[in-house]
Amino acid sequence: MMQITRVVLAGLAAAAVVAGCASGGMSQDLDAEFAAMMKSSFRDEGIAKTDRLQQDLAQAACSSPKPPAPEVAKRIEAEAMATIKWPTGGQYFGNWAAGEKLAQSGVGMAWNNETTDPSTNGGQCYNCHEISKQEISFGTIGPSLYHYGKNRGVKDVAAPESAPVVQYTWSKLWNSKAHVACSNMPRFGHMHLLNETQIRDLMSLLLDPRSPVNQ
Amino acid sequence: MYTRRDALARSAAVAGIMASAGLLPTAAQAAWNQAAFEAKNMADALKALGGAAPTETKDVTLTGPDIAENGAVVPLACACALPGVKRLMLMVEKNPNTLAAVFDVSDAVEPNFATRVKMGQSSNVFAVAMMSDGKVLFAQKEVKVTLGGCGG
Amino acid sequence: MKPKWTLLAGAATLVALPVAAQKSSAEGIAEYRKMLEDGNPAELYEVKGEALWKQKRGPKNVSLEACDLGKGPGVVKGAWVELPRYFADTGRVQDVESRLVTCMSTLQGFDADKLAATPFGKGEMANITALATWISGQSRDMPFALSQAHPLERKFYALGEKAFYYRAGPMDFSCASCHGEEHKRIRLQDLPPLYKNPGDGLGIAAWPAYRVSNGQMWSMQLRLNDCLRLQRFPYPKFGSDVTTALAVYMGVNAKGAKSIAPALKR
Amino acid sequence: MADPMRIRAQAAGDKATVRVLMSHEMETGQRKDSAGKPIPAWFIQQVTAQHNGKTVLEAQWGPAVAKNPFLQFIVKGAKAGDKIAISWLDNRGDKRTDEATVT
Repeated sequence: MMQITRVVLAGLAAAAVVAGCASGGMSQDLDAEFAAMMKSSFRDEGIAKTDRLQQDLAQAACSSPKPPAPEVAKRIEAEAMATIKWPTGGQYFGNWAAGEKLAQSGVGMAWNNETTDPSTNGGQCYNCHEISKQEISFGTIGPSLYHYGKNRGVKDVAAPESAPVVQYTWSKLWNSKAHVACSNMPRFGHMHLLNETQIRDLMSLLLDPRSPVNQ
Repeated sequence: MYTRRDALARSAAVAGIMASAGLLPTAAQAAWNQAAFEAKNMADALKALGGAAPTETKDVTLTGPDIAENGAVVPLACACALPGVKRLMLMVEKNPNTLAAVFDVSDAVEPNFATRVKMGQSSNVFAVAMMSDGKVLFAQKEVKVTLGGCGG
Repeated sequence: MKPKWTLLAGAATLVALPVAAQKSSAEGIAEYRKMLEDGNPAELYEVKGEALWKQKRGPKNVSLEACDLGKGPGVVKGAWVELPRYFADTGRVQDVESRLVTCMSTLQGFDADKLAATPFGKGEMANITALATWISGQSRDMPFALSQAHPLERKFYALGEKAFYYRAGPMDFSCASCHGEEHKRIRLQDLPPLYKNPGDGLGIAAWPAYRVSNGQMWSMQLRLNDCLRLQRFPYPKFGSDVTTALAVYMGVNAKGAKSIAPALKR
Repeated sequence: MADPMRIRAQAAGDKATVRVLMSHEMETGQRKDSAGKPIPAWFIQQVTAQHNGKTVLEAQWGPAVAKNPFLQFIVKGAKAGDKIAISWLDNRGDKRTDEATVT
């Protein structure tokens, strides 16, 4: 099961406060009705239980068309940064070909999937990002990652001058909210969507000079 | 104007009439060429259909998309500008079985047919014409099949 | 009706453009969709839905021709582009599918709970989808015009907006993650911006739709169900308030957008 | 019984364009169900078209034809009021015939 500290919100009134919304009588009534609606509208199905609707701080603060207050955003980012698990033995890299396969797959964590074991999940990267030039079917919700390593001057992933971009990329994959509080990108490591081995493979896909991404 | 209601009302009655008149295709008449539909490439499919070695030509046209948003439905059309077309066929090179459809051309129809096929992956597709003089002509094009949606 | 000759016209265009590689992916996809425009298998479901509407069925052996979809008993034309709406007899805001369940239960004697619990594509649920498909087609080219006159309709809009932006689940997704900005896409599929009017025939104005990827007819309930599945949310019950509230939010935002339902989708 | 087809036949000049949608699974036999069991092949093998009772087209299809098949062809000499009938026969022996009037 998930070992994530959740800010369990009894009513959802707290969410509105965090998000910096007005908390007048009307809005509190609506919040209570919204909470009741969500509770009555959903049911458990397979691995997708209703506890998934409980929000943590980042989710609650980013559930509005308005961004959270700057101090809330800072707090989310700081807390997210503190969750980052750096790779065991300082081993940041794996296999870019395995990474490409992960980037292609959008499978995992839905009610029709049998398990929440990350090793069965895809990374969904192409759903939102351009990555290698060979794949013409890519999404645009996130920025293009074509030439990700090359554009950042990575000629040798092990070289000391590569360290900042290597660490940044790992932390972005592990918990995107460490850098942008309301990022659209899932928190792959933090939420147990991908395991360390898989994240290493994605690191290679993005940064390895031999990866098709950097050709 | 022909309405859907007409279609519904007529279809049941018509089925009865045609069945009694022996106009429905029946198993006895079955000309379904199993060997052709089980062939793994164009040459074997043509052999099973009694056709000669094919020649590429501009007189056969194959219409299809360059990119298919989904391989489950790929619109293809085949036509032949020459007289004396006996049969038109659609084939997909990289499908498990190459042959997709065979149309027998009569004097009463134009040698011009459109349908939609499934494609397991990006592949060349062929329109093949068997002529009354025994010649076999074909046209080809590549159709790229893309992955779409969230993929979950 | 004039013949459209879509495929044949397409043939001429293709011959004139031998260098296919110079076409962008977006142009290629647009051409593919154009080729499929004529002959949408959704028509098969419209035929089925119309027959089901008129056929005497259910324990009471009556047709649905007295069903009130909001514009009076039996009025189908224009009903779709005004749904969901408040219904005084049930005291609820209902979309077309939940309203069909009401009519099938009150008029025909079906068990409403059993209907709502039937999986998509099976038994009576497949019939409800076909009925919704036909009903939507009876409002083709009409502009969306949901009512916000009743307080409950306004409340559902507000609840729908909250649901639209609600981030949760293991991937932190909300509806807005994909539909909260303009000109975005997943893979090659354009994502309609649903926080505003996305334009004619986009978003709510395109469903029900025939999905070519799986050869299934998808109602709006199923469209929302699958969006929420891919948001990695738990399972939204059929006809639940969250699905209705989201449809009200999208429908009101889409005011004036012309419906092309039933459409053809990837 | 199989669901009805949708047939449109529109005359232009001395010919008519016929467009047909058929309701059929067109199961390839190559897929597996959720339990991993192969789903048996089930597809239309033969299609026949008649113009005022005379056969004008015979087609053979394999499972690669898409689900809910679409067919378009052009009948010479067909005019408004003529009848176009389409029949299909699948590999299980199921069949269906529908008719439309040329408009």
